Amino acid sequence: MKTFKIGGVHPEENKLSAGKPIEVFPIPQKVYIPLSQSLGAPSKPVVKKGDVVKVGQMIAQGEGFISSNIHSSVSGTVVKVEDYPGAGGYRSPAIFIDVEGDEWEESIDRTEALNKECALSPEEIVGRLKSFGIVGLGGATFPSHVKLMVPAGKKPEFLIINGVECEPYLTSDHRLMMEHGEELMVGISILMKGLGVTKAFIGIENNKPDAIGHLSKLASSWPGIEVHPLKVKYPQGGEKQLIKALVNREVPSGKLPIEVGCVVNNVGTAFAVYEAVQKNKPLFERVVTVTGKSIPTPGNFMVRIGTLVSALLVHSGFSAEDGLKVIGGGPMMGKALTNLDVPVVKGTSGILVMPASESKRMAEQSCIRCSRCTTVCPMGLEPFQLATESERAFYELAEKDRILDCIECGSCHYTCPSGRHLLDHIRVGKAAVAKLIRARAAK
Amino acid sequence: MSNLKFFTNGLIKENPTFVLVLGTCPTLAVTTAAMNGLGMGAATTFVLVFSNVLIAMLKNFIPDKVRIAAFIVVIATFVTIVDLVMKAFTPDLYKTLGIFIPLIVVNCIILGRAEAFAQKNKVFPALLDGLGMGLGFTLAITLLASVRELLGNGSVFDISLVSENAKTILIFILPPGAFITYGYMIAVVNRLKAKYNL
Amino acid sequence: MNEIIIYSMITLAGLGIASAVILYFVAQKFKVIEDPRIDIVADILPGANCGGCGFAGCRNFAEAIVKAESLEGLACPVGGAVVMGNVGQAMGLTVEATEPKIAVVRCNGSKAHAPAKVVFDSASRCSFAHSLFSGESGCPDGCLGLGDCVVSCHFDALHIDSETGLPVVNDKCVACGACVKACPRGVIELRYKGKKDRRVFVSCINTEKGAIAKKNCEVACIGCGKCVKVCPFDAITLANNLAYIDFEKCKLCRKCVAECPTGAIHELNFPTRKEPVATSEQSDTTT
Amino acid sequence: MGKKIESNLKNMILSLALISLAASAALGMVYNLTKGPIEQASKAKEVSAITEVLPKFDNDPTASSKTTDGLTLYTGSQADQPVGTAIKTFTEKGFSGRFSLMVGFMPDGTIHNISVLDQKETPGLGAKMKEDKFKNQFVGKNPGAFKLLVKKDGGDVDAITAATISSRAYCDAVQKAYDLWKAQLTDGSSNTSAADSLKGVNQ
Amino acid sequence: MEFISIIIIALLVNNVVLAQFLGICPFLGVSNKVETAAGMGAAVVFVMSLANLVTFLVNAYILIPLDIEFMQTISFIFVIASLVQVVEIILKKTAPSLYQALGIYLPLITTNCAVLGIALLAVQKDYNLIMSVVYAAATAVGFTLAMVLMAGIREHMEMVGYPKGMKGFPMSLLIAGLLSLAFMGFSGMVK
Amino acid sequence: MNLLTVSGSPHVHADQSVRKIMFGVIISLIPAMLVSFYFFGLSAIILTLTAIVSCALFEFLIQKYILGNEPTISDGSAMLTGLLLAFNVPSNLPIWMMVIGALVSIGIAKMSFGGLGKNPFNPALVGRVFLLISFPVDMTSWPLPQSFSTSLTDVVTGPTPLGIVKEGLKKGDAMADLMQQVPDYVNLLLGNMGGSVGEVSALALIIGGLYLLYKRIITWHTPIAFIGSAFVFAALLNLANPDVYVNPFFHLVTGGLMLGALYMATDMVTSPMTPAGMLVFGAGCGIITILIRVFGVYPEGVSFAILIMNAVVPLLNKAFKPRRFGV
Repeated sequence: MKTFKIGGVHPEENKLSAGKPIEVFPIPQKVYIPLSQSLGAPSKPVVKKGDVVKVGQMIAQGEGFISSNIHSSVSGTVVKVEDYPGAGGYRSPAIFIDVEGDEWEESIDRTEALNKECALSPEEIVGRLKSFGIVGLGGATFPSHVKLMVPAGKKPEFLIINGVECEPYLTSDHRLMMEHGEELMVGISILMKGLGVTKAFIGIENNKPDAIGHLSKLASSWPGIEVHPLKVKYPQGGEKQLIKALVNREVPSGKLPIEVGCVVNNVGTAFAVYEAVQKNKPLFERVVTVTGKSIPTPGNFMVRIGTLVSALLVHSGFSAEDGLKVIGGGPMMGKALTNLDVPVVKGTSGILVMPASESKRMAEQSCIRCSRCTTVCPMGLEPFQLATESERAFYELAEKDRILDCIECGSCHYTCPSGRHLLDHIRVGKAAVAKLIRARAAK
Repeated sequence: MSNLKFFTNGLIKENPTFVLVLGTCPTLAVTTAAMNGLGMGAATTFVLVFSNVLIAMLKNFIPDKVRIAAFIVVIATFVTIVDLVMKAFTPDLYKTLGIFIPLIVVNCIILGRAEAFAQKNKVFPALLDGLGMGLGFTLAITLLASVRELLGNGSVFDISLVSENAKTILIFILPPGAFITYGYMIAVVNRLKAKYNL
Repeated sequence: MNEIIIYSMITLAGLGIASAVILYFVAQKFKVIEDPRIDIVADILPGANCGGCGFAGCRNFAEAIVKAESLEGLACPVGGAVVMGNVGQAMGLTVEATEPKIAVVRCNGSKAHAPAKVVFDSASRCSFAHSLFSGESGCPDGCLGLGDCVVSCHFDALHIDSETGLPVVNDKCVACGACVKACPRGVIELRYKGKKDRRVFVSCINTEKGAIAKKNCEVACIGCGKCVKVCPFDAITLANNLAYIDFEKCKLCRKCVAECPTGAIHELNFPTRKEPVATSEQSDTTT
Repeated sequence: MGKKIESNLKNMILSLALISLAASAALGMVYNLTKGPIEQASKAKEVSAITEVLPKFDNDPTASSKTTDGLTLYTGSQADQPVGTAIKTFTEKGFSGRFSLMVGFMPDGTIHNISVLDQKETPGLGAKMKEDKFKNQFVGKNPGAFKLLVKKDGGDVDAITAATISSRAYCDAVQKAYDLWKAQLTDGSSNTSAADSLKGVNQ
Repeated sequence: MEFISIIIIALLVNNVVLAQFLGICPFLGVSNKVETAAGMGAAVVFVMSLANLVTFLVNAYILIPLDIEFMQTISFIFVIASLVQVVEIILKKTAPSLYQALGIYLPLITTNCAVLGIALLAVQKDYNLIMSVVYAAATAVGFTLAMVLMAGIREHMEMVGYPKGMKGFPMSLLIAGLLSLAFMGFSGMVK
Repeated sequence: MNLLTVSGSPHVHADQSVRKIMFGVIISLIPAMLVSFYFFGLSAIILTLTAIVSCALFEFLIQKYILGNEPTISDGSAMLTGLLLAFNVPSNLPIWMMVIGALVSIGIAKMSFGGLGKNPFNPALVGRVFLLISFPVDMTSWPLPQSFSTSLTDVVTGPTPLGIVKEGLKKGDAMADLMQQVPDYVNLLLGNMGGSVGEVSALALIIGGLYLLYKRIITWHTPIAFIGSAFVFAALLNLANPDVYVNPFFHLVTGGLMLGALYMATDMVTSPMTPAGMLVFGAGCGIITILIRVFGVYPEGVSFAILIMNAVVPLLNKAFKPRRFGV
């Protein structure tokens, strides 16, 4: 079975909500829509206090090249545009909307009917993705239209669709593949058209045999689309690892996937592309897994952007207790929340609640040089070395040891028998090295 | 600096063996027995004192560019004298110390003192400095040698302190023991120095 | 004089003359022009070439000294402090006398003033915590208390007070600025040491609106501006909801200290005055 | 500090040459002075070693020494009667390489005594060869009958514990001395039969 | 065969630093980085071989014929010191890159007692010219080997950190001691 | 108030700890331990206990009173060192020597460098070689095995099979005669021969080694390279002259080769970080072992070989980096 070659770990899968169909989450009373939801510059608000907005109406515009539009997820009145704390507790500008009813933009096709035919030209597809605020839904929230605009001199050969969902606990992509397989195929074909490629590979880990079976059946009627089961191994969802697993090419250090002729998109993104292109629906809701061993009823929900995490948790029967860790995303790469009143954004794939017993870190001991971190590092780095180098501020050495290649998958920390906070140190080092390089470039 | 200070400087504050860590080769090589340490120390002290004095006397007659060469000649002369004298009158000790007698020439302590002290000072301070440094060196290596001899051979100055059949820890009079003992002694001296603020 | 003496004299003198001549001519022929200061410094150094300094020889060490900007970390074990002093003189590397400064911690968000709202369970580095979240107290600007400044200090002049969770500067501080660079939040500032170590400063750098700042920390500067009005020397400015006292203008009159409603302005090492002031325990005590 | 003379070629050569001359003159003198004592010291050492391994003698054995293959043979006599032969022998097979012994033979080939001249064997192990406990097993033995091999190798010598190599080397050195002693009998006089008879014992 | 035995003894069995205690100063002083240690080692190989060549000639054609062998020490050190300086000056001018790589270690070599020590030992051992030079080269390679191993471990220790009390010389000496311990395994390898 | 916990990712951890690794190794040594208790009796038990207790005690004392750290003896590493040290000495070694060995292992080879994970040389081997050089007599008189004996005094000592062969060859005995004097291969495998406490039974050690491999505490690289290179080198010598160089299989099952290859050379702290480095490391160990066994003065070279290669590890780590992705 295919997989990537260097490193990798296999954490307990804990897919508690795998069997739970996607439920439409009730529309909240108020939403807080942050202006910075994708990689790149924050978007600029185009509504002001007192404006009445409809579902799907653009409320903020992306200005830079790597930036995207933001649309209202509800209908109602804009209360204000002000700073609101995000996951880390830092405040950033957000649009506050009081909800009144559920009135959608007329242009949006709200029928269930599957629309297979796409008459748009590749340029039009790119334009549509840009104006409808489609971003990568795998977590990195890279604006999708940018991915389709291949730089001059590069030629895309393969579209890679990421259905790996290698993070433990998360099941949103899995459910999406099960319930919206046909839309997914259309979305993929649109992306292929936008890119001008004839081959698309869907990579799905072997722990989702139902999804593999379902999509394989569908794909047989779509020329050029192939489904590949992959061995269960974290971090297979990392784009470099996925490309390696599916087409056996290695993205060179410091380069993008297009360097080896690949463009990677998440299944969630492909679904959003379908909705944007075929149904005129901007990205204002997404599937979010609410899960964790402390949650009585884990599930998958279609949630409007801007809904508060606390609302999701309450809906799932959550009760607060000391030492809990609430994570936006999966346990390997997700971000711990400092505050439960943070809104769901485009990049929120799941909300995971972990009890202290599961997430409390063990006491740090000295490194015993067991080389496990080196063995599991999917980028072939030496995390123990990088961590020491950044701990002791040997940043030039860390740069030479390619600290910037780290994809922060956390496999090193996960596997370290001494419980060393390797990734934490490496992150510090990465920031310092990046600063060093910028300073050098400025000279 | 008073004259006394010139003398005590080498004993403790700038002890060549434990603080400056100079002249390590003989320090490690000949310290298998306390007697050897004493002999080596005496030979070194002799050379140190006389070369310091002579260089302090000659300092103005030596052009800078050849001063190192000149110092080496002076030092080598005294070393050869020691070498010959020991060969004649203490042949057994001479045999044990072996190559390290002629190698006093390249002992950093001597050239170092010549450069750092003798060529900048008058004869008497140079004498005291040489004496202090030499004694500091002698004491230190004798101490090191005593420890090694005691642990490795059960004796100090060839006076057996343990019974005939007692087993001693041979490694201390072999090369690894030299390095290890010397290393720990410096660590201890550092600690004491820090504690008593010397 | 027997022949042994004659032979040895001839041999050694011959060797001496030969090597002197060879050296002289080789040196002339292969002369390389270098920074003349290297020679000067090399002359001061003992020339024992023992390698004790960590360099390959005295000349190499001299080159390092000439290249280096300060003598920090460079020491000659043979020559000791005297030689290094002379080297310093020759290089002109003496520190100019200026008004002495000291590191000042501009945050008073102790565990009591700014209680923790979350628990941090990760590598204890401020730089990392700063990039991860706003801190246990929720104040996005305040001290994180994980001691990056302490690690950066070579002079043992800083430690974290276990009670307040804030760094404390002692008089070993030489105002080198390492901690200022190390603090990811810019909490530490170099300010005039002041007469008799007396200093007045705003012990807060939070720029959030008053109400928000106050929610996280009861001694935050809320940007009310009362101090600006009361200051007779125009030493205080207000920007981004935050007051700042210019230490070059401040005359240490302490009017602002009395005026501040949250106790964000600190005075240090003044005699106690008659009426109690609203300052609580001080994080920056100079002992 | 007084005035220093300049570093020009003339001064450089002059001062170096002068210092060299003075130094070498001093050295030559010291050499001449110590030459005698050095020779005496080494001779004294040799004589004392010979004295140790031979019965009382009154001649100067160093005067009539013979050196073959690095082995030196000294004959001691009391009132012109030979009392024994001392042989300075060596081996390269020591743990730390070469060491040398002085072996004293009685006129009948019996070992009278052995002394260790200089050795660098491991202290506490090989260096124990100097001790009586080891040496005494050779005293009074005739190598013609006493097999100069350690017991491990099928000989008669009890090796020093954990220092078989040194013990073997010691035997090797003594054997060499014995071989020389025998050879000296053979070509020294017409007494070939004595050597033959000894050979017989040896087999 | 004799050469192989000389080489193995000089390189491993009687390692100049770890068993004979020659050249300890640079061994402790310049072994903090592997690259530096290797550079120093290369310079020592070069100078030591050259020095043994020259001192052999001085000894065989001047000192022995004149019967003034007691002058060995003084004339050898003289020759070595001048040699090192000449080599240094010439290298600096003619091959600056090589000088950068090796030359900076040259001044240290004058007082590297291994150079003088090996020259004297070669005379004591009655080696002929070629054997003497081979012996010097092998010894110097042994010196380099010990230096590079030492430097590798010291770099490692600097990276992982170690107790304050062992900082500096104690740590270096301890590492040297354990290296010497390990090298005792080679003892008696060649007779 | 319910405080949330915040940390950087990842938020889960594999079920791994230093302690698990250390005790895993200790468990894997149990078969060899039982064999040694059977053959060497009560003295082996006492010696092993002494070593373990004194190593743990020294570690505790040094951490508490000299370094001023929080003692970490519960991680089991000191006990493992003690166990391995005991395995590397003859069972009749005087107890006080064992204590000195423990002090050297822990005090010099481990704590002087800062403790667990920092020591460049394997502590148990440093202790062992220190003892071997210091007390060559006691360290080289091996009791001959007998079925479980409680006697502490009248043990019969004799040479190890390696010693028999080495001495015999020196003496000039024929190889065939010598092979008569050593136990047959079945007994060699079982460990019915003279030797250090834990090294005799190749079979028990291999069983433990397989457990370690199964538990993924060690990888195959070092042991295979070690054993393989020793075998190949010995075989080449044997092919060149079977009268002088013993059968390569003999080398594998005698002495401390198995113990060294499976337990000492695989010590994580003192071995390379990458598979390529481990292969070179293991090969170096194997070749030096045979070199010392065949040409050196010591009949056994495993300890020295590993210590020498320990010294090379930092250089190997510099030379052999893991295979980088995308380079």
